[in-house]
Amino acid sequence: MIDSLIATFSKLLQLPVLASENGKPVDELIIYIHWLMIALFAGWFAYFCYCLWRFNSSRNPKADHIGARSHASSWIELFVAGIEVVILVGFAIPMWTRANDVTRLPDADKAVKIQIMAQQFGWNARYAGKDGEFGKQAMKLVNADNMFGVDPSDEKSKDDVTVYNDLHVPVGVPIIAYVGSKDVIHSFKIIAMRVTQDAIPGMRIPCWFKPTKEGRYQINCAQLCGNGHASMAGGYVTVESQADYDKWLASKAGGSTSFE
Amino acid sequence: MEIPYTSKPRPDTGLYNAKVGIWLFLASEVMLFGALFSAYILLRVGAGEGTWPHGLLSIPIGTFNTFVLITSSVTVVLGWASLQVGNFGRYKVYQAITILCAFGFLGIKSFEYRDKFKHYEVWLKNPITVHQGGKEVQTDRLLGHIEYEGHHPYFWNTARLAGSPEIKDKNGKVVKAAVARVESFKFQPDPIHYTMSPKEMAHAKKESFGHPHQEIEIKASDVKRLSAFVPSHSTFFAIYFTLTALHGLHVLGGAIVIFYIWGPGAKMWKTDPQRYMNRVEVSGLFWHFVDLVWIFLFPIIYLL
Amino acid sequence: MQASAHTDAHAHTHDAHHHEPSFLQKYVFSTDHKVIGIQYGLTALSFLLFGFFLMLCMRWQIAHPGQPVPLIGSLLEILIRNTDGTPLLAGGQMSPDVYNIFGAMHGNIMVFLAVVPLAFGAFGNYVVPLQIGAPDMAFPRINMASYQFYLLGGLTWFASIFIPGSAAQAGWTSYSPLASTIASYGQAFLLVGLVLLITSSLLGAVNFIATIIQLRAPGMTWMRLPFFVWAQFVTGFLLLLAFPPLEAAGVMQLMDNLFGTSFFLPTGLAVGGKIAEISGGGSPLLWQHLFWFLGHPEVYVLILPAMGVVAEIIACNTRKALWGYKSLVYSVLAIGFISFIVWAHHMYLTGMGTKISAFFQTTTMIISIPSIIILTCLFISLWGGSIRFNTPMLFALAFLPMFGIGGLTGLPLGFAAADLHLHDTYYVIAHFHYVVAPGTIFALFAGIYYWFPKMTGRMMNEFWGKVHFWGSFIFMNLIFQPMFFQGMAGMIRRMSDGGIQYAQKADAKLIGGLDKVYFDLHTVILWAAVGLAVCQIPFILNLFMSIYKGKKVTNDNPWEATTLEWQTPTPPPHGNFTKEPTVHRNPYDYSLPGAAKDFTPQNQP
Amino acid sequence: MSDHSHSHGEAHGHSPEEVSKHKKVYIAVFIALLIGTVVTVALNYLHFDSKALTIAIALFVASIKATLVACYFMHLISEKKMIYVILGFTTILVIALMVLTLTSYAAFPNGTVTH
Ligand code: HEA
Ligand code: HEA
Ligand code: CUA
Ligand SMILES: [Cu+2]
Repeated sequence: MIDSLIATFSKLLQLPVLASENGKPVDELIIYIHWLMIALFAGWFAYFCYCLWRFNSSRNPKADHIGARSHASSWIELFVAGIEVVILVGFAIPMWTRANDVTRLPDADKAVKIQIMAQQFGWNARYAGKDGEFGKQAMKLVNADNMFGVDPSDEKSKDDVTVYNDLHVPVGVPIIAYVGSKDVIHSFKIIAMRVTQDAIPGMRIPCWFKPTKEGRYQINCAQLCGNGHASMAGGYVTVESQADYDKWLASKAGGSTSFE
Repeated sequence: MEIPYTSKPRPDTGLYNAKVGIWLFLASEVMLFGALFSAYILLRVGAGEGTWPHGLLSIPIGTFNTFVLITSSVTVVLGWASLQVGNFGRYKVYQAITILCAFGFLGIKSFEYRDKFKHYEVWLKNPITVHQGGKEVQTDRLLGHIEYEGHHPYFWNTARLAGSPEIKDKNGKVVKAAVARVESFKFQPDPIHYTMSPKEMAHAKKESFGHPHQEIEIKASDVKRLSAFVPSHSTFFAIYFTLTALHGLHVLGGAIVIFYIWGPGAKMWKTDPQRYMNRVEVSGLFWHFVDLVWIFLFPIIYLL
Repeated sequence: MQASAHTDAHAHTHDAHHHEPSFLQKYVFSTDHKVIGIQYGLTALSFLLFGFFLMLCMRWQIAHPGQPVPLIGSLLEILIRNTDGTPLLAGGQMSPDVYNIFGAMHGNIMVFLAVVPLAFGAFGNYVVPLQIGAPDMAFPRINMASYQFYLLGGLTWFASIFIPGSAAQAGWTSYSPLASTIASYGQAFLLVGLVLLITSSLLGAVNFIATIIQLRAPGMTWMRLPFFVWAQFVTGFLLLLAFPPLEAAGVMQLMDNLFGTSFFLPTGLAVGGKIAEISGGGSPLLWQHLFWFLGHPEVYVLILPAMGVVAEIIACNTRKALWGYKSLVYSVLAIGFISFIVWAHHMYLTGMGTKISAFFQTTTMIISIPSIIILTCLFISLWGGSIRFNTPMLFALAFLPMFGIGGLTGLPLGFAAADLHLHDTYYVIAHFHYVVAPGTIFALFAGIYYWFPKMTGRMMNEFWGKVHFWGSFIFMNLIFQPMFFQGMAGMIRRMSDGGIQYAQKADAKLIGGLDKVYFDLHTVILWAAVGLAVCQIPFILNLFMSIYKGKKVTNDNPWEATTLEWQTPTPPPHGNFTKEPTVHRNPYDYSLPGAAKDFTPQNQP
Repeated sequence: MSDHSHSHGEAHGHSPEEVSKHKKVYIAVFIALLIGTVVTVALNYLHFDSKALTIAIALFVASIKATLVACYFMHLISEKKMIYVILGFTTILVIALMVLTLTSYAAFPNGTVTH
């Protein structure tokens, strides 16, 4: 019952396709809040229209100095100050646990880790490769040929994989993306995955998602990043089976991307 | 109707208008400097190991300037107190000292600024060996002074070494003359570097005391980065210059107002003494605030 | 107090002591709060129109990507140039740069040059001293300087559009490093203008607060202040204390842009494939914190005066007291205070940790409670009234549900988890435009229709007023309602092509591309915006024609209101009141039982 | 808003004795400020091993000096209630600005890297 209500509402509100597990609480939260909003609005709006009709100066030529009074007023006051506060704050608290669900990182050992480095106007990504571990990185190694600042002498970096605008991830596995940028602020967003994380230069911030549907998705940039912001739409994520993913990863040679 | 309470206090608040005005203004100033101090803390806490310069400002000069500002602050209140008992002459003398102190402060500050503009840090591509604190040290970062064709140049940076071509406008008129390329320059390294701890720095200074500067020749092609102690040198100098310049502007503004009230505006003492006293008080409040900001500025940028 | 004839005579003898003021003294360099208020008003309205014009160009571009802007495209091509002198609108088409420039300027102009000066500078200046029974502002010359700084700042921004490389293009939020990486002095102009505007609003705020504290007429106790004055009082504090951090940030960004510092630029920045030649070590997030520390209180600067105007008009036109005056006052104070500690709800997606975002979610929810109380009080005020549906009242009434929609849609944004999906989409655009456009702008229209007779002695035309109202009401909703759906579907804001590249690239196998309907809505919005523009014509004509041709008011108090501004001669002379008024009663003593008329002015014993 | 004879507003409201008493206070504060400055600078030359201690001492002395200036030179010690209210709010807000900004940096999730 609730589920079908939610599904209907999701359509009504025009929520886009959902293809991740972490996105479910996000959508539910949006839907619950909109129920609340619509209920509040409908109630007040009905009252509002009634007032305009009932207390029109031709229908009610003599105003009452105080208006709503005695029982009615104290009731309304109680209703307002009480119920609305309770709904909002009472609503808010369970939501924070949800917010936690959405942003709390999954166990890094069981997840696929990707480093994202945004640039004007595309997405670089770096995978840890077969050994599952990234090679050492340092700011001072960053240069035009080595934008991730990878230490080439580190054994672990030998099998790391870097790609541009073409990401692959396995289905049903949590993905942790460490998002950074080399020039201006971008925002890493895959709408159907309900994942968004600002890419801030000088920082690398983790976010996560767990895809549930195989297919190809667009990566959008959700932060104004210059005149190519609208066309920064060339990045894709392919969600595929674990086997396909492993094959893809193996097919990629190691190394690191350069600037441009 | 005339505007009330310009000189007498309003009975229920106990305040005259300008007093309310100045305190509101100061409240906003608190937020302004508060934001800059927050920025200072953040940049400082976030600075990587060995990247935050310290010990490059002259503490004796800073201390002296602190005394100057404190003195000016006390003369302001003393001047105002003299007016309270109707002693206009005394007031004149005290405020004259205030104004002198203000300009003294600014003079000393500009002298300090000038000194910074021709003091350099150079980052080298490869480490070299220099005397530091009585011993030979290998380093790729040096502080010191440049000598080029007999001058100590101001404001040089990496780009300056490469020179720049002549720039002409559409009609072929030269708008900017060509600047010659620098092949190499003389450099007198300081015995210290801010990557040292305060103790090491003090030690190095002591050790090198009395020794003449050694002079080295640096090839422009060996320079990775060159910067005078200007705002773009580092976030330290950025916030140092921003904070002190903003503070300096406040000193200047305050001094001009106090001077106006002291000189051309003094006629009001005859016509409306109460209002005149209010003006002195209000300008004094501003002045103390400027002093108060310096009380925090001095330790955080000179000492820490 | 209603005898104008007597007052005129008095005003004349009073004036005779002084020289007859010259035109310049009277209208340009005036220190009279009423003249300054009108200066503010006309300048702000012009900027409002200009901001709207920029947006019309943008909406055209979104609905018709790649096509030249009709009518004025070639003019813009001449006026707006690149750093190298080539036109930025080749063939009259808006390039993405121009879209970003117009977007940034629309946001900045609307907020800082149109709505704040209109709501605070114009109405505040004109009405507040009158309502508290003061002869003028506490510091008239500072008041004049405040307007002049505003004008100068505004002109700086306006001029920046025509410099080589044109104006700022990093959004009204000017996020670093983007704002420091664009090769044009536009951003520097923006920042210099901003410092001038901050100076202006600082002077204004000091003046307003000091005036309200010091110059209240005898008997005008705090709890007898009209609600509008309270709203302006709190607004003054917001401006006074929230703006300086932005000023500090602006100065720092100016240093970054002009002197090569790295306040907001991190180490290792590499723009356009090259490692930037800077010291690094700064923090892009620092800019965001300082910006939003202003940014959030600023949005309440936009709404509180509007609520004040609406409250006045509702009390007058329901012919009854505002319900819950005290709750209104405490709520507005609470909003003022809490608005300083919610700012990071604009920054959830920067990835800050759960604890700190929980804090900001809590405060965000808490601050919506006083807003709800204010709205509820206004709603309940309708009960038992005798409602007159004149033009100001229509606009004031429309404000309520419009603000309701805008405010309610703020709630999902206030939760970090829901904001994850909605951040930086058209949902946010729709949210805040519902509050500022059909919200604040309607309230300001209401105020103009309401106080016009006081300023000029003539009424504005009711019929054209109603045409203006219904047209604006319908088209505003047609513009902003579809944006909720677009945003919910995932359409991202600040897209120079309206997001079309998402759809084009959507090959059959791609999941989650945007449906065509959402792009068709662009066309609906465009024509609704054109409709909105057309509906402003009757307003502009009405405004200017009524100054000369409007129906003359028959007395000083045409709306039969209780507050003090209506107890002065019309228009009020220099010095406002002929003799100092004494206040004896609450601000909204309408329909007092036993009173002779259905309104009892505050200065009536 | 109790109004004692102390108010600075009233015209020539101060008897000469009172004023000379005030002057003594000003001079005392002046000397205290000088001493405070000397102490901070001197301590700085001692080079404590703990950086935190150095910072704490310097800021502590600076706060005392600032308090003296605010209380006596700016007469905050005997100011009207309205001024206290304004400054009280300002203080809260400036602290909020600093504390919230700084803590939000500290609160990034595990795995965040800042250069
Ligand atoms: C005047 C302007 C204004 C106002 C008043 C508000 C009010 C609120 N805003 Fe809004 N906001 C903006 C202007 C404003 N906002 C702007 C300009 C932006 C975008 C900036 C940018 O990024 O460029 C923004 C963005 C913004 C965000 C960031 C979104 C994002 O970028 O991801 C958030 C998040 O929390 C938010 C929340 C809120 C909340 C909770 C309120 C609350 O205060 C609202 C409280 C009100 C209510 C809850 C309504 C109550 C009414 C009823 C109960 C009755 C209803 C019934 C009838 C009317 C019939 N706003
Ligand atoms: C107070 C603030 C304010 C106001 C009132 C408005 C009003 C409007 N805004 Fe704007 N808007 C912003 C603040 C505001 N906006 C901000 C901050 C942004 C974000 C910018 C960014 O991304 O950085 C934005 C962005 C924004 C966008 C998103 C662009 C994008 O992301 O790509 C859009 C899109 O449609 C839009 C549309 C409109 C429209 C149609 C109006 C209409 O409601 C306009 C209504 C105006 C009128 C009807 C004019 C009335 C004029 C008169 C009556 C003149 C009278 C004159 C005389 C008498 C001389 N705005
Ligand atoms: Cu990258 Cu927008
Ligand atoms: Cu906000």
